[in-house]
Amino acid sequence: MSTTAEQATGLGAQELARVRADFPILTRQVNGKDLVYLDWGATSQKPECVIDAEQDFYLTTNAAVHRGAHALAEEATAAFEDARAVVARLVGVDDDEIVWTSNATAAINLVAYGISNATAGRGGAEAARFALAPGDELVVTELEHHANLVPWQELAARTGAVLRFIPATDEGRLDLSVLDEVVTDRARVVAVTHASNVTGAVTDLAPIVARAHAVGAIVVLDACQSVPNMPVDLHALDVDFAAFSGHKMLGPTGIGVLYGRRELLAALPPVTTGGSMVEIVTMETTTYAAPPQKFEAGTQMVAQTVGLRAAAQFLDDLGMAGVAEQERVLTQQLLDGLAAIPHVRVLGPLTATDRLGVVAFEVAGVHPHDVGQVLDADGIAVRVGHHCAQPIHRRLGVASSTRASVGIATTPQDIETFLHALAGVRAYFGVED
Amino acid sequence: MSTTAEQATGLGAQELARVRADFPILTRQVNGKDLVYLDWGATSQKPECVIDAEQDFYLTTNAAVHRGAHALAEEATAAFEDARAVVARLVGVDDDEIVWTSNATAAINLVAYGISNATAGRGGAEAARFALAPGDELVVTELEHHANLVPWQELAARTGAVLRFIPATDEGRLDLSVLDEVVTDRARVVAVTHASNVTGAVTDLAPIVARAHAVGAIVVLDACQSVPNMPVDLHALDVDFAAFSGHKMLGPTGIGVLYGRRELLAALPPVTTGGSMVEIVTMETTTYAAPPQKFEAGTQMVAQTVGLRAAAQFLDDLGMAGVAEQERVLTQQLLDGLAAIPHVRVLGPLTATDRLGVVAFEVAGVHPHDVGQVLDADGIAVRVGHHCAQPIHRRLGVASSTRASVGIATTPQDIETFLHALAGVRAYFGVED
Amino acid sequence: MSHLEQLYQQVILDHARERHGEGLIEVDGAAMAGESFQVNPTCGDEVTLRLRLAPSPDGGAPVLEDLGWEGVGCSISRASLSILTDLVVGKDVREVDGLAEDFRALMGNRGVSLGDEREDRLEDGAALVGVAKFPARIKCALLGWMALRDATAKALVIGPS
Amino acid sequence: MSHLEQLYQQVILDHARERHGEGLIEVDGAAMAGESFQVNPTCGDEVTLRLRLAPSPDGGAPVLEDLGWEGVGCSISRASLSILTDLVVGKDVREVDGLAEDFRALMGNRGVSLGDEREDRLEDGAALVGVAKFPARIKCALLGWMALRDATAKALVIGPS
Ligand SMILES: Cc1ncc(COP(=O)(O)O)c(C=O)c1O
Ligand SMILES: Cc1ncc(COP(=O)(O)O)c(C=O)c1O
Ligand code: FES
Ligand code: FES
Repeated sequence: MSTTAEQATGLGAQELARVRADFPILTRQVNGKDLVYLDWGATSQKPECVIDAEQDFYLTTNAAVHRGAHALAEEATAAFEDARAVVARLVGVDDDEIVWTSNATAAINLVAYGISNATAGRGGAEAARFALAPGDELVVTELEHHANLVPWQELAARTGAVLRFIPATDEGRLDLSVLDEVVTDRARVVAVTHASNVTGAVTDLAPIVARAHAVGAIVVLDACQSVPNMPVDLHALDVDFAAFSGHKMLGPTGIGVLYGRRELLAALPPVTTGGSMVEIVTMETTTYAAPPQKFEAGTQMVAQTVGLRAAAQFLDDLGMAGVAEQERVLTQQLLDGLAAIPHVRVLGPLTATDRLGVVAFEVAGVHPHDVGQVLDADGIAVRVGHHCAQPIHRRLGVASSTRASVGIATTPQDIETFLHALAGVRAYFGVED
Repeated sequence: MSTTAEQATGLGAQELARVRADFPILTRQVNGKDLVYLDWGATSQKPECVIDAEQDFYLTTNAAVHRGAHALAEEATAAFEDARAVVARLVGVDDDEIVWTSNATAAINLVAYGISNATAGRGGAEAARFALAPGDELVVTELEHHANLVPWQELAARTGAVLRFIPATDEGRLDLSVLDEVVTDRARVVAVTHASNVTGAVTDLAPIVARAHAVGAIVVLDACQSVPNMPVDLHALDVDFAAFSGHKMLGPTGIGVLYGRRELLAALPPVTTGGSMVEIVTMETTTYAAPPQKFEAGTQMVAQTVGLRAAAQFLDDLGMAGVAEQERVLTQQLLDGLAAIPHVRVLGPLTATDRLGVVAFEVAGVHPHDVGQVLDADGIAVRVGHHCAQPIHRRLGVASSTRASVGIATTPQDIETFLHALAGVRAYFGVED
Repeated sequence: MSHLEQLYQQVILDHARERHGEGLIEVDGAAMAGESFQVNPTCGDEVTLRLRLAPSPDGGAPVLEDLGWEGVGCSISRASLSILTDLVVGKDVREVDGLAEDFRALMGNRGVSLGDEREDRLEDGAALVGVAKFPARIKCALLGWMALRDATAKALVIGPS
Repeated sequence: MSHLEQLYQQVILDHARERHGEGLIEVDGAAMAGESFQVNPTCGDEVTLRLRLAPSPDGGAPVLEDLGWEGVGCSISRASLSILTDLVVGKDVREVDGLAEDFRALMGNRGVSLGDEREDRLEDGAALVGVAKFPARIKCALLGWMALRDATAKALVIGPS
């Protein structure tokens, strides 16, 4: 356990080597080269403790939760609820404010469909606060991942609400100069990312949350990129809902998290319905359990909650402040290195302040997929394409990009290897200097 | 690999012993006794090959699928799509008719919300075939699990459609004598279980499917209990949609399957929206990919698909006809044994013909949870409660029941141990004979 | 005591068989009466509890004059209701609140005693100490107490007529 | 040949740089013309392809008189479009169909040759054989061919005026 002072200096070479050794996949060879994994922003690799936790669950405890009279079922239920508590603690909220979902996308859709159902009159009187009237406004931003954009487009289309957006600057940050203009008193939802998965920009949330609440809108935070890479205290941020994914924070695939302020979860109508989220079911009608169960229909991803618990504990043990500082240094190294390669343009801020280590860039004259393919031949894994964020790409004048993203086990050497390989890409394709 | 002739006689003691040895958890002790797991109907235990497949994926291949230019991403994508093919083959359908979901409940909800969205005008002209008008009818049955009942209640409430149901008989089967009366030409959906998770009754689907199609309704099959326990050929059954869960068929938690007839999946509007299911996204509007991707928003449960692939392969290697025969013999043993214990009443058919080995029963004068608790003290895991099927319990005159359910690794000895312990339960609570 | 006997102590089995307070009481329109319907979502079991308060003779907190209940449930939930009936009838609502708090504490204590003084106050209720070792059963034991709290609150809102 | 060189053969890199057929052609209202817009959903890249058919002089299948395309895409998709342009212009639609089928077969063949005869017919297109070893790139190579099929179908529906 690091003290805060130690954390502020990152992990240190020795601790980093120890952390890296926890990730078995990083010893893999790809195309005859050592794997250099710089695609953490798409999905993280898993430390052994996470893989083991899930495996142990299947080997010793597996059972349906919240249902059985038998010992396995009780142990499984305890593990399931303990996971909720550990994840809640990592992001500064209460246990019963955490709803398990299959990924962050599902978490955001849950809120959008909950509002939809409230608009259709479901959920009784308490749910009326969510009901939309035609002309009500849903605000998103030009930086959003499709996961925090398309569900709101669809909600608007279903309800007659109007979609508005906060534009991005040339630097790939939100242009908050127009905040008050875009977030009017017709705004009911402000859906905003905590950090862009393209430009890495960390959002200055305080003014947005203040404005949203001043006009009576709820704030839905996309915390997919922030939770794995920096300290996040959702209560302190004062957002109303937040979504993040297990697989990006060292956890298993197949699990995501929705945070909801307690009274909002209580008032929001259920979305997915079925077993384990009801009280009384007749052929005609059904009454629902309290949150979080109300939103967790059917058999849950129990083994994955146990894996995610181990991941959250792993991060908490390292200390998120230390993780953030560690990655900040690597991000600066990456930005400096890219700045030194001719004909490479970074999409997003050029310094690592208020910026995460997801670094997308354009190589003049070479398509991102071709860039990625050449890097892959050297064992370097980066992401290519629009990263599920077409609007910000369009805004920055490109259709797609190559993206290198750092994670908890990234080393300075990884970045050197990447920069070296990248420097040769244009020559490979015979693009003139 | 058994031949068909061998399959028809079940697995045989030696093969059963070999199969059982594949399940590490079954060597566990509970309360000082050997675990007797008779809760397969709630969730199955996992053979080692399933646990290993998922673990190997994390150790060697983990990456985001359908996105990367890099080797891990390509390998992960291949594994992900190969899993789809293996699961499709197990249930007799084509790869692109299989949609991954988080569980069966989510799969059924996907269809209900797809219809809802079509009714709200989403999905363009092709989707109009799903749109409901007030007075249109949704037909369910009194045997349904809440997962195949509540979503249709909610769909009715959202759209003004009317819910009707096929009642159950005293024996716990569907009363098909009223089929034509209940399924009228206003019927748009007939949602029916392939096998009840309370009475074990296997549904005689042919007349239901014929009637539904004759009146222009689609059939949504709940195949949760059938797929793990008997041969299922969804094309031959001619149903339109079907749902089942990975965790009940030896696979991981956190994964379910929706089957949809190709042209219906093409016409149904998307439900969960976000990344990886789009074509072109602007700030204003979005076009969607073809199925199955259209329904798989965000990062999928990739490791779980790999685990489920191993499970489906395991079942296919054993041969589902042999599995069914194996379990039929055990079910008859169970039914005979229960019939011999005074004051025990089985809910459901009393012979193992057209009946699965989920056997719910009432012990006169002892609450199911107390029954289960006493069995647990002997290491015997059964399920107690309403098993997420309150209506059929109410129909059969009880609020809840105790349920023993057999699976692929259940032995005749397991059943003897259970019957012996059950015989002592009433005496434990001092209930007079 | 075996694991199982810690749950099913004899006094609990007795209460589950010979239940006190079963059957709803009549409340005339004039009384401070309250009724609560509670469901245990895990099992679907239900209880309806109806009670009548009376103004305190000495101007203090109202007194729980009578209660009755009916429902479906396991031996633990029924024994708990039976024991609760014995405990609270005739006490004033402040005392009842204290007992409820003690009982909730007992259920949260993982099977460890709360000490003689508090357990003595709970009378037969102390025998439910073992329930706290069976997390799935804690809701069973608390179901009646939840109904009691809710019904009391309702009776107090209506107030004396 | 290294793994990577199997994908990026020199003739492909050349076509990606010196692209044939880039730029949409003009089609006058009277012609059998067709246009198709295709997106590769994996990457978001797009192509628009426009073509003009002419009735066969000898009464056989119509002839693909001219085509042009524009779009954004990787070297593989652009090279494939350039090669396609060379291959199909001047052939009748039945021949074009055969070539498209050959090309699709090549992409499904995991990098194995289709044999000299079929590959000779594909001319420079045979150099794309290595693409089939890179599953993520197969769609890149096929994008133009999908647009070609779609545009041809549209032109045939309209028919000669
Ligand atoms: C018949 C039936 N339908 C639906 C379900 C729901 O499956 P899941 O909880 O995996 O979504 C179950 C199992 O709980 C079941 O037995
Ligand atoms: C910023 C952001 N939001 C949302 C998502 C969607 O997460 P998931 O695909 O796990 O649902 C991602 C990752 O893909 C992301 O980076
Ligand atoms: S099992 Fe339902 S109240 Fe105890
Ligand atoms: S990467 Fe988009 S077409 Fe090749």
